[in-house]
Amino acid sequence: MILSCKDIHKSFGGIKAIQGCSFTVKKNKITAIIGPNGSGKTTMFNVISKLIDPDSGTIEFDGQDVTSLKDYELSKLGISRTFQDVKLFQNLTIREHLQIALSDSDERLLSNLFRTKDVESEKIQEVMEIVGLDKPLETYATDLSYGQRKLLDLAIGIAKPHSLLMLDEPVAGVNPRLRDSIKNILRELNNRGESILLIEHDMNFVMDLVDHIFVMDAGKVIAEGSPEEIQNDPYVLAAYLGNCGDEEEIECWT
Amino acid sequence: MKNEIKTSLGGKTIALLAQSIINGLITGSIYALVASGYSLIYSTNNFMHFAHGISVVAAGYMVYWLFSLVGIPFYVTCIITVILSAIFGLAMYRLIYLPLQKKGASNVILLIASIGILTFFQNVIQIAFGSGVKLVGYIEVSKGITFAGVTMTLLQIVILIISLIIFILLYQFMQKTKTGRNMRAVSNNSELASIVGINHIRISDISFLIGSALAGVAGILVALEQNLSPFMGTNLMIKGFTGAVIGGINYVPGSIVGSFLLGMAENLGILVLPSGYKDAIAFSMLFLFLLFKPNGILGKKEGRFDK
Amino acid sequence: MIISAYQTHIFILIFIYIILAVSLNLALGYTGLLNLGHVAFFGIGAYTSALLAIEGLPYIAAVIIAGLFASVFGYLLVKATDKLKGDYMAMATLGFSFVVYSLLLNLRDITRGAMGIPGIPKPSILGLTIRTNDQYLIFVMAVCAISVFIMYRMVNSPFGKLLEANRDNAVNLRVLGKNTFALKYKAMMTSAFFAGVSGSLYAHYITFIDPTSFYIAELILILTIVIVGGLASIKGSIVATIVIIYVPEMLKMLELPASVLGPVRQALYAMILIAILMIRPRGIFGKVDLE
Amino acid sequence: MRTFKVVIVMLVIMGLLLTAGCADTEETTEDTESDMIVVGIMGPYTGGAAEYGNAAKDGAMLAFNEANLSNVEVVTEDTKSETKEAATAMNKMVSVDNVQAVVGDLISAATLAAAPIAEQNQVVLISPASTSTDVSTAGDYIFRTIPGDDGQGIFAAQTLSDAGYTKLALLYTNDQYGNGLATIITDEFTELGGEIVADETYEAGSSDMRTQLTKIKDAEPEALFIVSNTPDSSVALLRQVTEIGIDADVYGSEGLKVASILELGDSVEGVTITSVSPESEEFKQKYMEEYGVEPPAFAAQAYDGATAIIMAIEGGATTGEEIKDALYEMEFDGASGHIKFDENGDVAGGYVLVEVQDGAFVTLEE
Repeated sequence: MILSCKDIHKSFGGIKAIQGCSFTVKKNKITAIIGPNGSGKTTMFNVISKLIDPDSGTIEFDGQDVTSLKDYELSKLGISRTFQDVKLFQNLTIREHLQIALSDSDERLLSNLFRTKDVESEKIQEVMEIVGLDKPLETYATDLSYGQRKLLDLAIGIAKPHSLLMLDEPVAGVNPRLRDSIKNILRELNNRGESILLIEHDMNFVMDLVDHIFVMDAGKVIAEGSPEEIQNDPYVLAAYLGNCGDEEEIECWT
Repeated sequence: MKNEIKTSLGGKTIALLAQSIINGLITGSIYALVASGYSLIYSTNNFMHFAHGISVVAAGYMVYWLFSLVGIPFYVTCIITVILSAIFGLAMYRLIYLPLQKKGASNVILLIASIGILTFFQNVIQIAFGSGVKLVGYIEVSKGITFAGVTMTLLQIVILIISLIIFILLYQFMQKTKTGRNMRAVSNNSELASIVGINHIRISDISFLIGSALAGVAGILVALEQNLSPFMGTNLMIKGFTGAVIGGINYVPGSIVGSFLLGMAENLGILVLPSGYKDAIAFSMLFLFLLFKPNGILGKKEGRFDK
Repeated sequence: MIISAYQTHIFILIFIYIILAVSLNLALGYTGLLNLGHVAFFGIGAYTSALLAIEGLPYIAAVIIAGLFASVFGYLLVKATDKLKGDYMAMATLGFSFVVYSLLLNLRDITRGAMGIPGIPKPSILGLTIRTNDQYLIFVMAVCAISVFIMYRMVNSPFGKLLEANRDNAVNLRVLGKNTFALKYKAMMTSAFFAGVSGSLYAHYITFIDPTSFYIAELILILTIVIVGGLASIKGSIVATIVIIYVPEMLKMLELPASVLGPVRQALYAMILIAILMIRPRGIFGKVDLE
Repeated sequence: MRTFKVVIVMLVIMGLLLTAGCADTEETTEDTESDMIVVGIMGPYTGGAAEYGNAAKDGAMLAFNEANLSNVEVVTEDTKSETKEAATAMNKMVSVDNVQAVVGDLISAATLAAAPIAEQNQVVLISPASTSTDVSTAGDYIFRTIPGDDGQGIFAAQTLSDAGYTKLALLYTNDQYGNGLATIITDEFTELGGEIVADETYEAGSSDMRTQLTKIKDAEPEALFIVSNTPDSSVALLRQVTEIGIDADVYGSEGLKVASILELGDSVEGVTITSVSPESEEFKQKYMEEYGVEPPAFAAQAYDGATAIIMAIEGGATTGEEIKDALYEMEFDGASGHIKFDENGDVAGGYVLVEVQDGAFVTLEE
């Protein structure tokens, strides 16, 4: 067990975004949260990474209660995450992005004044190879295509020291070829022993990739289980898939 | 006899307090006239149009020129001034701000450009009219009307009434007309507004037209109530801006309320503090409001990062 | 000396303003803090240093305390405005400038209020007293070189890249485990420190200061320098300082009728400023945009 | 590497500017070879105090045009009432134009900022308007043709006390001039047995003093003394004195003596100004002939400052040092009164009361 959330509540003004959400993520497994838009998946992600403070509930990471930590403190403990809408640092190069992700000493002002910056090049090469981003390291983030930015974001997530990798819709808006290669990257990472938690609303993408699925709707977990169990869960089907007519059941979530 | 009327109130008399409240209202109405146009422009364009101050001054000088020098009847002068002010504001937008925006200039650049415009016209006015103080002289200076221990001139009463009428009209316009609703839509969420097909440039045009016309009205009243000097724009702008922020810079009725509050706070504040602190009171309010209530009293919630 | 006293004077001002502009660019351009309170740091530095030196403190101590005192205010300002979005941060820091100005004006027991502080002693370093302007020029040049070098190293170090990352996307940086608040206050404190130092250089050069020297006109000047030079460009700030300080001086060489000389020059200056912005809306060397 | 390039770029630009600057100085050295003596005039020609600045400039120009010396050239510089601009203008005139003497600045702060430069370069600086007591001790080369704050303050307090007032209200601009003068009046007036019942300030250039005036009205003073040095504030506050309905007699300092206030008509009738001794009739005539208006404040003082320099030059002085020495020796009846500089470069000056009567400034006979 690497992460467990218990009874998380969060509302914005009058809108209850999360209403008593609990789930756990196991070590060395790929876990997915699925659910329709507006079901609170991304909010839940933001709560876990502490960008948003929950109104109530507890979050445990690696056996430690992290509910009251700040976002960057939690991140330092070993959570790495990406965003659905990739927002990189527009005016930095690929190399600088990865250096920021890898470095743990760059926050010191004085000791950095006279340091040369090229120290992490081996690790940078390694990550670039994992994600297969074939671009010169001096390329600015603004000069990358959408797909390349998705890859760079993934590379940053991998490069950052972590024990849990959280991916918010890693294949949203990318072409099928890139989608497959991202799927392979995730498999490869999992084989190396990574624990991954991802959000996805495309069921097809997760079915043959993940070990465990949580289904969210209206701020609650309504079902969980292996991909097969979820696919055959009559409750999920009846309550959600059923509403969309017979064909294109899954697509209607997008 | 005089001593009988006075009732002690913490060392101050009620008459003093009442007069200060009235003073605050008069000051506030001038601030509000500047602030309303300013915040109208800010709410739809999201940059600080400091040259708004020069619109007010230019309008004042226009009155001086047309009425006092050329001799055009006063009411005709007023109408011409308001129209020319509106065109002046539109010209600033079309000739300076819009081309800059099209070239991708950020809001800070626009702020600097607006200061450039302010400086330029201040000096043009000085070249044209000289550095001396000008008086329009439409109304003879005389002792105000005293009522229940409070003194006010007729002009000040007129100014208060005119500001009220304008604010009501402005509010009606923003709430009831299609253009007004579109303007509010842009100020709420300009991206969404452009998705639903609201032409942002047209809205900006209109906000500059109306905002600057308001500046024109402010200029006329300032010219009558105070006097004109080429460099008064900066001061007016700072106070108008402060009032707008206090009330909610993004919301016109808010900025009007804020301006009155500022006028009151300044004038009541120096009853207690030495009068040298008048500006300090205004600026401290500006600072504290931004720290603790950045959206002002009535403004929409957007000043802080959501957490 | 090979250059005239006037040139010396202009160069001294240029070097002082280079420190001021580059330090503002550190906060505004590199870190993305829309700080319009920089002129307040400048004033705090000038007053602190002047008052301490008049009290008899050695110059070196006075200038360092001036810088540190300004940076304490830098910390407080970041702390206070941390939660504010761009435009609102700009307005709040502008308010801070105004408040500091009002305080300089009204705390008469300390600052002599509007009377200003005349007769600020010229600096004396390790027994060497700077008497002439030529000596002062060498002194400010050295201080300027050291200050700009430190800030240049800073923005090009890994720490500097974090500042730029913070400007571009603070949320992303936090989930990468970086304490963005700490970054911001470190940047602001450094920025304020150098602003304080340049304030001290200014006070001991002109030898007379009063609150009006640290008000809107000055704020507009340094903001203009940074914007015209380009955000996040030290080179830009340096070049723009030279341009912006020199243009009005060049205009003094124009033969104008005495009656309109002041306003015509200023109007021309404003036109040149707008023209530069029209031609290069991101400043001379700017690549970066703020939201 | 990039720092290096930046420094190179910087040095190249500076080098270019430097040559331009040197070229300028060479030209002026040629001028001096042909025995031209350059005299400067500086003051605020833009900004809130511009009206006074222009008046002083006109006054000084009048003197130079009259004297029409073939070996004197006049340059003017705008200082915008800013200390840095004053220092810059002074430096520019000293080294580019090679001036030997300067008439200026008006605002004390600006004069104090320019003074060290004048002193160091041995250039005479004569201010027609800076009344701060700090100016007395600013240096040997620093003169003024207007008496300091203490003189006017003592005179004002004396006048008010002699007129039988015991309750005085003060309203003054929150700057060097206002604070300086108000302090002296307060000290002196209380010493003479009077009482300051209200002590109010306003920001220079602001135009809303109603609450200050309301407080004053409430304090029920017998007389109100106003210290103002920006015309827009002067006009605004005199107007508001009437509107608020203050019964006290209104007095004011030098700065109120500006043409703009006369436009207020009846409401300024009877306002009494403690003015440095009036400009001579002769000067008044000349000024009106030339500029079509009555000489505003500081015009006569600037005229006298210029005259003193002209007299020194006519007496054979060519350098700043010689002019300075000549100034300490000279004594003459100028447009603003008897001019004799004491060891601080100050003039004793006489004061008179000027009252607004029938829309004009009328000097009251002692």
